[in-house]
Amino acid sequence: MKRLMYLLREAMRGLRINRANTIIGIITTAFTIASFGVFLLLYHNVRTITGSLQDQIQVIIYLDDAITNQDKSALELALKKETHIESHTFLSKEEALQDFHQQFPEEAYLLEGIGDNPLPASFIVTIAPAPQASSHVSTLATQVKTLSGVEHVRYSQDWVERVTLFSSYLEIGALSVGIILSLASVTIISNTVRLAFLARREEIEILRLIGATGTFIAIPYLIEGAVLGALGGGLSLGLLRGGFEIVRDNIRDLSWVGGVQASINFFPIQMSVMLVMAGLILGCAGSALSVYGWMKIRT
Amino acid sequence: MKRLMYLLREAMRGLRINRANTIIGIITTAFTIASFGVFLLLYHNVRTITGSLQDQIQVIIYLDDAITNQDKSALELALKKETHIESHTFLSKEEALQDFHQQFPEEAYLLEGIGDNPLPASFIVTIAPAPQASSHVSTLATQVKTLSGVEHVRYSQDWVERVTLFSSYLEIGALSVGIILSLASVTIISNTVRLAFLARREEIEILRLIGATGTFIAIPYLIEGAVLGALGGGLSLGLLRGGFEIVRDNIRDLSWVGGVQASINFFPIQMSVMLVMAGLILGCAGSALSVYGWMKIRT
Amino acid sequence: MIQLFHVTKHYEGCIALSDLTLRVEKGECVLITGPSGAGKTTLLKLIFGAEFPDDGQILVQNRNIARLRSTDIPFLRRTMGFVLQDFKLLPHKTVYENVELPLIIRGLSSFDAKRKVSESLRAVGMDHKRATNTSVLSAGEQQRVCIARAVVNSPIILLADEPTGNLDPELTYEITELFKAINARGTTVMLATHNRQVVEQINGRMIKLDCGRLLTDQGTIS
Amino acid sequence: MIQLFHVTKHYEGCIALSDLTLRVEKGECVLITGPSGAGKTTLLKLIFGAEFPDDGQILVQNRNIARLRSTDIPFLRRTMGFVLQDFKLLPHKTVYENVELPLIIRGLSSFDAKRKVSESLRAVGMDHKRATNTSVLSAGEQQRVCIARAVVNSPIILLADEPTGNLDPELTYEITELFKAINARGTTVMLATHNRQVVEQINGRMIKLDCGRLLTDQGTIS
Ligand SMILES: Nc1ncnc2c1ncn2[C@@H]1O[C@H](COP(=O)(O)OP(=O)(O)OP(=O)(O)O)[C@@H](O)[C@H]1O
Ligand SMILES: Nc1ncnc2c1ncn2[C@@H]1O[C@H](COP(=O)(O)OP(=O)(O)OP(=O)(O)O)[C@@H](O)[C@H]1O
Ligand SMILES: [Mg+2]
Ligand SMILES: [Mg+2]
Repeated sequence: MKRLMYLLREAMRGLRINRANTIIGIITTAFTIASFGVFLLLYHNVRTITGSLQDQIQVIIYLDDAITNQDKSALELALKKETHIESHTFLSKEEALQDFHQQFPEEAYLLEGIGDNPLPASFIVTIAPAPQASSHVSTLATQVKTLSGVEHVRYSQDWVERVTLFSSYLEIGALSVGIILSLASVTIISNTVRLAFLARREEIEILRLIGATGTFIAIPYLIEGAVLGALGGGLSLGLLRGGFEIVRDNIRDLSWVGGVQASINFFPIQMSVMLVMAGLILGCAGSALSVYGWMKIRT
Repeated sequence: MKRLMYLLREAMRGLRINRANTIIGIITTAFTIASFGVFLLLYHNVRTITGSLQDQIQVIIYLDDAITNQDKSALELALKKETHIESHTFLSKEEALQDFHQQFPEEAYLLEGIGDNPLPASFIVTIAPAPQASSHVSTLATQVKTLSGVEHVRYSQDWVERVTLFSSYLEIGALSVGIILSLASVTIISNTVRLAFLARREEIEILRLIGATGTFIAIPYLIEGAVLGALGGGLSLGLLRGGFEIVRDNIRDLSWVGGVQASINFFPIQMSVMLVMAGLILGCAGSALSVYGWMKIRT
Repeated sequence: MIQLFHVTKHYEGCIALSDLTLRVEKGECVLITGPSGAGKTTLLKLIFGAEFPDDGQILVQNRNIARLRSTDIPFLRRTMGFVLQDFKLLPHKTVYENVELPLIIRGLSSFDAKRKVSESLRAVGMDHKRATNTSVLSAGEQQRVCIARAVVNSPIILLADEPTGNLDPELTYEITELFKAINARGTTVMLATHNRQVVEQINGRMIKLDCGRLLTDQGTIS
Repeated sequence: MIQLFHVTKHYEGCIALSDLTLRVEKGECVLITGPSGAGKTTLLKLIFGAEFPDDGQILVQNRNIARLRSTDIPFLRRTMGFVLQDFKLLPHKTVYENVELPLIIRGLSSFDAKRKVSESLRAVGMDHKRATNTSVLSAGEQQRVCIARAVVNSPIILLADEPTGNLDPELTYEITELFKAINARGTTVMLATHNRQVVEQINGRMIKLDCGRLLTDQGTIS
């Protein structure tokens, strides 16, 4: 009991006395975790965005104005049989014209002079999200093209590939940055604790002389490291949240990426907790590293 | 001479002995300056990009197909007289069709069925870049609309305002972030030096007892701070450069923002030097803060 | 109790102890004298496990210090008391907390601890300063707190390095009497000193070192 | 040379010096004795400007220490030598560098410095360890380096606090002779000590403190 009390009191005293050190530790930890967090946040959001984009891979099949009802049913049947297709909707010539007016009100004059509706009817086909989605798209396109009554098939091959590529780039990027920054965190915290250590080198020597075991000496430092790391993690969460809100507000104000804004989200609560836990564990690990490293040198 | 040598040797010894401290100091300084640098870099590039975008504010005046040559010359004369206009070019119906085919090859079928060329001839007017450019645009548009032979005037009012707004947002953002991070830099370096100080507290006390003046004691720490800050600044420059190259490569690979990539640039050399100098000065200031702050307390 | 066989300890460019053989029985009181830099502190540090010999064997309570695992050293130290020449008190703690620390490390109950700490502080005449920070004490006061800390847990072996260097003759007399009393209770005492008064007052076995060599070893248990 | 008028120094919960009036002439050698905690160190620290009195005036070389600007204190200190009870040597420097430091601070030329450092190291018998780091020295050796550092620049006033606490009788004799020689050259010496041998050997004016009060002040310049 008395021993436990002593160890806890020592840890708190350490944090209080080396206030400068403590603050530096927390700030550096926060900055490191935050830099990692920025990547995580970016990754998190790009994942959800590309996810929702991949949900929307579409193939548009424009129909000949002169298509027979029979050909149309045959085409619809073929689409229904295709397993990679999630859904398909029919867009008549009139609906297409309405759509055009809605989407491009400024360009509507283009079609004004022309008496006839020049827009074709179409099937809009949504591909089921899958790892190989882009290849399914291209095979489907070539198949459908040969059917009678189909005037034109449109899909954006590169765009699909680009999204997939970007997503995988980001995955690799986030992973490598994550590893590097974790190492940096451990190093920084370990250095911070080592400094606390150097400042109290004599104290430790004295404790050893009195007969304290390594564990007894180390525990306050481990607690210190954990508290430091956790506070750093918490602060980084605050920084990230603040930065995130600013970015989101700006994006909303400018409504540049109109379609995207709805899906920019902060971490879910579990991930936030994990970030703080990560700080705690990194802090503890950093402490352990320098405490035990240091004790090994000394008798 | 001997004194100078001593002071320099002491500064170097300080950096060497407190290696952990030194490294932390450099890293934290580097991170802080780099975070500021990211904003500066962003600001620098957005400035140049919005600058070049503002160069390209255009008003398109669509002409009636039945415009008389007289009306056309009158219009052209009016445009020539307008001072805010940088240049204007005439685009005939045929050229408009060619342009459309080139820019939207996929949508070209839209115009195929129609015998007549539905696209109007137009004047493309470039507005001179100016702070009030967007208001000039709207006044010009309303003026021109009333002229005979003009069918339609198109310009993107919001878009222009948006760019101006974003640019000013960024300016405020960069400034406030810059100030905050400069303070953070000074604090961190000052704390780092204070730690070096605490570790050598006894040495300083001894020097005072022997009769060393405050200046004599402070100089090695000031040199240390300056070296730390300069190295931190240099490292941050390296970090920024590395990060910048990665971002640029990715942007180029994905060619998402095709038009923009050419204008993304790193700092010019003078700005890089200034960044390192900023580190040096911040380091020195941080040192001075903690050295003199500490000496005031003690006799 | 304590046995050294042909112990040698070099430091960079100087020999602190050379080929020292020594045997101290349980309950003995041994004085170590010799000029400055003779190796007295080194000898005590070797017995305490704070330094390791380059050569030779050291047995303390039948355990070979040189072969002891580093995790066992703390437990050996808990049976010994040590008064260091440079005090080594924790500077941010009070007199009371410093003397209490060896007991906390041993996990003693709070009630027992209180009594023992007060007792040993009274024995060195520092009870009135129990709440003072050790860093502001005078040298003699620090030395006495050090002695209180060394004896608080009734150690089996008490090692004291120049324990009266900063004390006036009256206090030196009292402290020497304290050491004699502790020795009389069965504790093995080894005491390095320059002080003639202490030597005369204890009047027991005296070892004389010079330049790391055993010069003389006079007298046995009185 | 040194004058104290009704000087009082309190610390939290204890009076270190109370209403002390004292006058030391140029070239005098004054011994300060008294039990542990009497205020000897405090008295010397006040004269050195390392502490400030709560009350009263202190004149050193006709300057009022209590009123001195803090930027002037270093220059006053350069005329004094101080042997501290806890040594205060720079731990990461060699013996030679430590003794040289007061000369570097005064901006002495390298050639002069070398001669002076060697001289004073020889005087305390530490010339053979000039390249050793001070942190690994034995206590007596550290004390001697401290003395060498205090006398290296032929100070006008020499303050020594228990300078022989860790030295054997032979060295104590030699160091005491060194102090006497320095005093004979005109330096004012104030020496706090518990050591009877030193008191007898110097045989000069002796001030006795107890609990911060001046108890006796016997003898004048011999
Ligand atoms: N860590 C070390 N490195 C190098 N030399 C050392 C070290 N420790 C001690 N010495 C040297 O070993 C010799 C013996 O030192 P020791 O401390 O045992 O002397 P001592 O008898 O206690 O002297 P004193 O009476 O002055 O305390 C000294 O010359 C000292 O300089
Ligand atoms: N900074 C301080 N804060 C509080 N008390 C102090 C401080 N410095 C000294 N004292 C107290 O003042 C008293 C006188 O101390 P001083 O060091 O002058 O004694 P001394 O005569 O030198 O004793 P010794 O012979 O043990 O060295 C002591 O009781 C000491 O505890
Ligand atoms: Mg010794
Ligand atoms: Mg004293």
